[in-house]
Amino acid sequence: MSAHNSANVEAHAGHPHHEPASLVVYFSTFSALMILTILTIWAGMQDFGALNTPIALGIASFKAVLVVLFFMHVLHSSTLTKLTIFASMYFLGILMVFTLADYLSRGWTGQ
Amino acid sequence: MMVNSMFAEGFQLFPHQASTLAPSVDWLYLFIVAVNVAITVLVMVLLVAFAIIFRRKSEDDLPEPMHGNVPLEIFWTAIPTLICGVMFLWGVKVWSEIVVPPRDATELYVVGRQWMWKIQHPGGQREINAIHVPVGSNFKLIVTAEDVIHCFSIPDFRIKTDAVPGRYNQMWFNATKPGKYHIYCTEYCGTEHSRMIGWIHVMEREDYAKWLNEQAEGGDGLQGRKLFSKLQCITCHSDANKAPLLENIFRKDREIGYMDGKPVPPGTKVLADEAYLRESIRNPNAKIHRGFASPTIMPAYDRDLVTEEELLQVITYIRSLKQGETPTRTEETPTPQPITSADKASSNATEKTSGSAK
Amino acid sequence: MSATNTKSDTAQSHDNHGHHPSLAHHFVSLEQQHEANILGMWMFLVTEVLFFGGLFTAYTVYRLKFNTMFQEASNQLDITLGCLNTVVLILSSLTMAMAVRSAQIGKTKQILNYLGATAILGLMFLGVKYFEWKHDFEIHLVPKANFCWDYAKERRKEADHHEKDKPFVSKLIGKFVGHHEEHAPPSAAEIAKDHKNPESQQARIFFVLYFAMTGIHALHMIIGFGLIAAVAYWASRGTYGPEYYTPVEVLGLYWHFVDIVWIFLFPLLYLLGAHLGAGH
Amino acid sequence: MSAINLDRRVVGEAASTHEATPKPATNYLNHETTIASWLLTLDHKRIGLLYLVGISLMFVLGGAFAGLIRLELMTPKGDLLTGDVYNKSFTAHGVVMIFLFLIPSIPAVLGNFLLPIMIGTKDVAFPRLNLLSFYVYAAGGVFLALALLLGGVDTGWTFYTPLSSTYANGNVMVAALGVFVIGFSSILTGLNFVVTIHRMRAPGMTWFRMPLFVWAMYATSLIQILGTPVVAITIALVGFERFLGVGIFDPRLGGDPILFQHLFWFYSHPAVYIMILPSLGVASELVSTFSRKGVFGYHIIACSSIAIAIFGFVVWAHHMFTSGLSQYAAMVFSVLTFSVAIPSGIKVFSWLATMYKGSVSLASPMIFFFGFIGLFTIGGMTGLFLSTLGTDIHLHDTYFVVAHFHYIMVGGAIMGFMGGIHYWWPKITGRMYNETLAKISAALIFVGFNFTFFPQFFLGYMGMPRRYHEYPEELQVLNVLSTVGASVLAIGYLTPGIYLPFSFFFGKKAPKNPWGATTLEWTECESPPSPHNFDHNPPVYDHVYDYSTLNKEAAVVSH
Repeated sequence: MSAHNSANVEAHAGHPHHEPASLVVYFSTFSALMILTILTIWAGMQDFGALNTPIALGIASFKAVLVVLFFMHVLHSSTLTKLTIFASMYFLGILMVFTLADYLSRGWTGQ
Repeated sequence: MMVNSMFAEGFQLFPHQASTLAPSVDWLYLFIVAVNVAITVLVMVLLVAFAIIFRRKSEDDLPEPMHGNVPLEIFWTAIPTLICGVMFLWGVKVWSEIVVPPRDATELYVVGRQWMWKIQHPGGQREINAIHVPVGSNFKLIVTAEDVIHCFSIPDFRIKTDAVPGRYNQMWFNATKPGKYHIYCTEYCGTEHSRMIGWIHVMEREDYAKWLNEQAEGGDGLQGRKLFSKLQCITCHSDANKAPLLENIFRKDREIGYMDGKPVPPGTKVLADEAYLRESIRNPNAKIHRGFASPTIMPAYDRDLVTEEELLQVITYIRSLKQGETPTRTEETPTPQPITSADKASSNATEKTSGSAK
Repeated sequence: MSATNTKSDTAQSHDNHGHHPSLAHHFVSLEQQHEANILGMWMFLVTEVLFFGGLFTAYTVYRLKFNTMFQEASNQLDITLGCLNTVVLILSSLTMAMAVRSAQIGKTKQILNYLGATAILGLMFLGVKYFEWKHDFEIHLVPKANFCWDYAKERRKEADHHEKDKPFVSKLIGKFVGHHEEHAPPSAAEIAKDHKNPESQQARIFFVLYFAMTGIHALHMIIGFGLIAAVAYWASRGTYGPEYYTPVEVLGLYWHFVDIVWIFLFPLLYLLGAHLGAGH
Repeated sequence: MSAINLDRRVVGEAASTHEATPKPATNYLNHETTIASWLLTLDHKRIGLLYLVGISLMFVLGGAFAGLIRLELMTPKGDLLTGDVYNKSFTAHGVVMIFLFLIPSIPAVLGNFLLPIMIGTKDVAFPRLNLLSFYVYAAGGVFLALALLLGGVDTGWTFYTPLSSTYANGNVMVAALGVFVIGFSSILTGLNFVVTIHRMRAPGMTWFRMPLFVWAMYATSLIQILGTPVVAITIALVGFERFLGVGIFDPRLGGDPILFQHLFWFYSHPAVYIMILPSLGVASELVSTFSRKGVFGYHIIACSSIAIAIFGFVVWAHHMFTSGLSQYAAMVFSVLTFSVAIPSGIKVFSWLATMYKGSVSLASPMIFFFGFIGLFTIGGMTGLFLSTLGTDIHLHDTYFVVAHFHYIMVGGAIMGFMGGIHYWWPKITGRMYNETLAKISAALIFVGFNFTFFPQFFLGYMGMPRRYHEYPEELQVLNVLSTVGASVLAIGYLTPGIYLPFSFFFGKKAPKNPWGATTLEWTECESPPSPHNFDHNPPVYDHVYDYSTLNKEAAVVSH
């Protein structure tokens, strides 16, 4: 750990970033992504009614998490990186949830 | 000339209180003013006092450091929170008076367009940039726009709502003082935004009755009835096997069979209000009454076929339709066809039916 | 309140990193430079999330309003090609991850190979996209230019009927090289009439969002090619090794992000109406 | 707790040597003098100055449009400008002032100059990006200038659809492109600052040892990163709709104009905090230095900046209370809007408590601080009328709103900016300016501002709508008062434009630490700083605002 950089202790947490991930990780991630792609297409062909979109988005999110954790090395990244990702999701959530809060409760007028 | 008009008779610092809502809003306003003045004065007095009392007396002054005082900080967090809470609750109370119209209110339609307000009374009287109402009656305004977003505002009544194209917003008032009051457009709407103004005339009841008599021509209901035939609504909506009858349906729950072309579970109901009727005319497939096929044979009546004003007239007519009042279909009315604007221009054209998909 | 001595934090002696040629003057160490660059990229990706987030919000709002038509409009898209592109892009993510790994373990030559593979896969993706868009244009699904919902639906039905019994491979090949039967394009009057149809309007909003989202996604890939070229140039000059490979990793983060966007676009745009079946 | 316990603990090897350091012969201003060395500089300090020139020009331009507007409103009839020219004027005023002046003002000028120094590093994390952000800003400015030269834009700075996408008759596309481009400049600045603060702090500079200005910049940068992309894509969609005629927001084509408002205000409400938060940070620095006392409740002030940034993202729909917003959503947004008031109030009270039993100097930056407190308090308090549902309906889109946000964004933000410029001017230029003129300027701004905008609260409650070119006669008295006030305000704003440049060439040489401040730019840097700020690791103390062992000889200007 670099001493003249001690303000950034939290970022390093003593973990060396030079360590490359093993090939097994990459290829199993890739395989999982392929399987999930097939799964999502199969699920898309079925009609689960109201669950169609949650299932599709659930699989997509899972795929995204795999890419983020393994291809983008976030599994071994600093807390700060994880926090950054969380913050982006959080504020995207605010944008969507609060906008929809208006649209979905439009009809409930008190008249 | 400028100096003359500067102190014109109209000079005032507070708007008229001309509706039943105005005092409620004003009391809330004065409460917030009082809180504002108290806190602002407190801050200013402390600022000036501290600047004088604790001014630097010598270059060597070194005040004792001070890093915080928990009780004090809790105090000045809690008190404003409390005050804000009171404002919020009081605000919601006043606001619910503003946004929920009484049930017995007479309904006026307001359509904004660049750059004028068009008003329709239930008796068919129409006005532009002016509204005549009697003192002491509840009026509900149903507000929409033809082109861009406008905002209908009567400051002396303390009410305001945006006129959004494609959507009906509403507001209400009960005028308390005879006189004339400003109508403004408060949402910027283009070049002549500041000329999109008018007057609301609050009249004594007998004056109003007189005015109504003078203005009555073809009422909206009558115009709507004419359109009902002209647009061929009558062809199907007079026969319960072809299409639902429209008698006594307004403000009633309607059971729906299809929504956007998809079947919905039995028992699904929607309220047949203005928005529903409007949607059913503009986009008939949006909601299909239970027992009828989807997609429907009814054509979509777009703006080129029915203007916003005509649409309101049709809706007024449908609202007024009572049991057994549907006119009978006349023999010469042709069978329904999707109408194009070209058809409309050359009235009774007989073109090929191209929209068989309907 | 915190009158603790701070010496323990800082009084250690300087690290003895030599001055690496890739170390900028204002950084103290390569480590600090690496961390700063990686964080910078992540911060940029945050802005990208919210940039696409605006589009996704618009999509969600209209999807809720026009659910049925969105499904039907989605059903006009070609799932086979969408799926092909998904596979291609995920594969390119794998090669990109391998490129970063090669840099980490100091195999310069492999970096170039993997970057090249990534670029080729990326080009394949855009090639497929090109054929899709071309087809959309031919069947009048491009908003403004020539949008005609009724016409597009008819063409789709015909095509499904026509290709029903063909084997998959010839279907697939047909998507790229297949000729289309000459069809009278819709007349101006037909298009004008179609545009007044609420169904057509709703479907068109789907296609506006489809072209906006896939278009901006494609733009990101094109920018990505530029970045790949730059990194490949430096890699060929032997700049990167286990000590210093920050730009490769930064590029990797960008490319994976573009991949993730597609992972969401695929089900939201292509699979939305898949359950309606072909020829619906 | 007493002062004795708080003696400075000096860390790092430089502690004992810094008073003996000879004044360096070169500084960042004179070590290179070619034009290219300025235009292509990677030095954060020089980039800050480039921005200072840019935003000053834009301020004059935006101010000229404000002058036109106020002149037109002297009389109820539209006798000076046509309706169209008037609309284009207030659009230009809004767009220039917000996107080209206020948003970059403190972050890009003072932030760029000071942030790296305050946390003890040589530069921002990405100097090239920093320069790029300036040129992106300039490019955006060129597009907006082009839009004006081609005949102007008449949508208002809010670009509401379907007016902007279908009906407006100006160069909406060019202006929208300008706003889109400037957005990226803002994003790049914010990104640079966040990374710099996270990764570049000097040894020992922990989060709670950073000056409050840095905290404010951090909060501001978060908003720039999180909000700006949303408005960028929204403006792009308006562009698609206008350029291609496809329906996204236009109800005639099946779209929803309210969706635009949601997306637009998701950024544009937090954008207000981009403008005011840096001023709050400057205010904390001023009150501490000129009371010679640590800021009362340092931790709470630091956290309240972050709180304002986060709460700022969940209040946007209070701009839409009359649009037909769902009634339940309206209540939620109303209560959340109040939540922003609390941290703002805490800041004001804490500043007052800092002055309490302090040693208050009445030097000119402090006079600006007093003005800032006055205007910010009035501006903040009048916000309560607009978060309260019952009164907002009546006040929405009237001059009350105009007055309220000018108190915050012009009164508060520019007073803070002026205070900051006067405070750091000796550091930036190495010269002292004329104190008396500075105080007169502060007084003129304060008085002129209140004369301009206070009458507008009355106009607003009377119902006078915003963006009106003509108005009823009974409203003339208040409008004339406002215009007269505006002329005083203009003189107040222009005075520093004379004596500050004058001092740059002819002013007295500034000492290293003329105000007796404790942050690194004063204690460890010469005036003006050397090209790389520090030639050693700067020492970091337990308490950033610790005046107990301050070198008293350095304090030559007191009041």
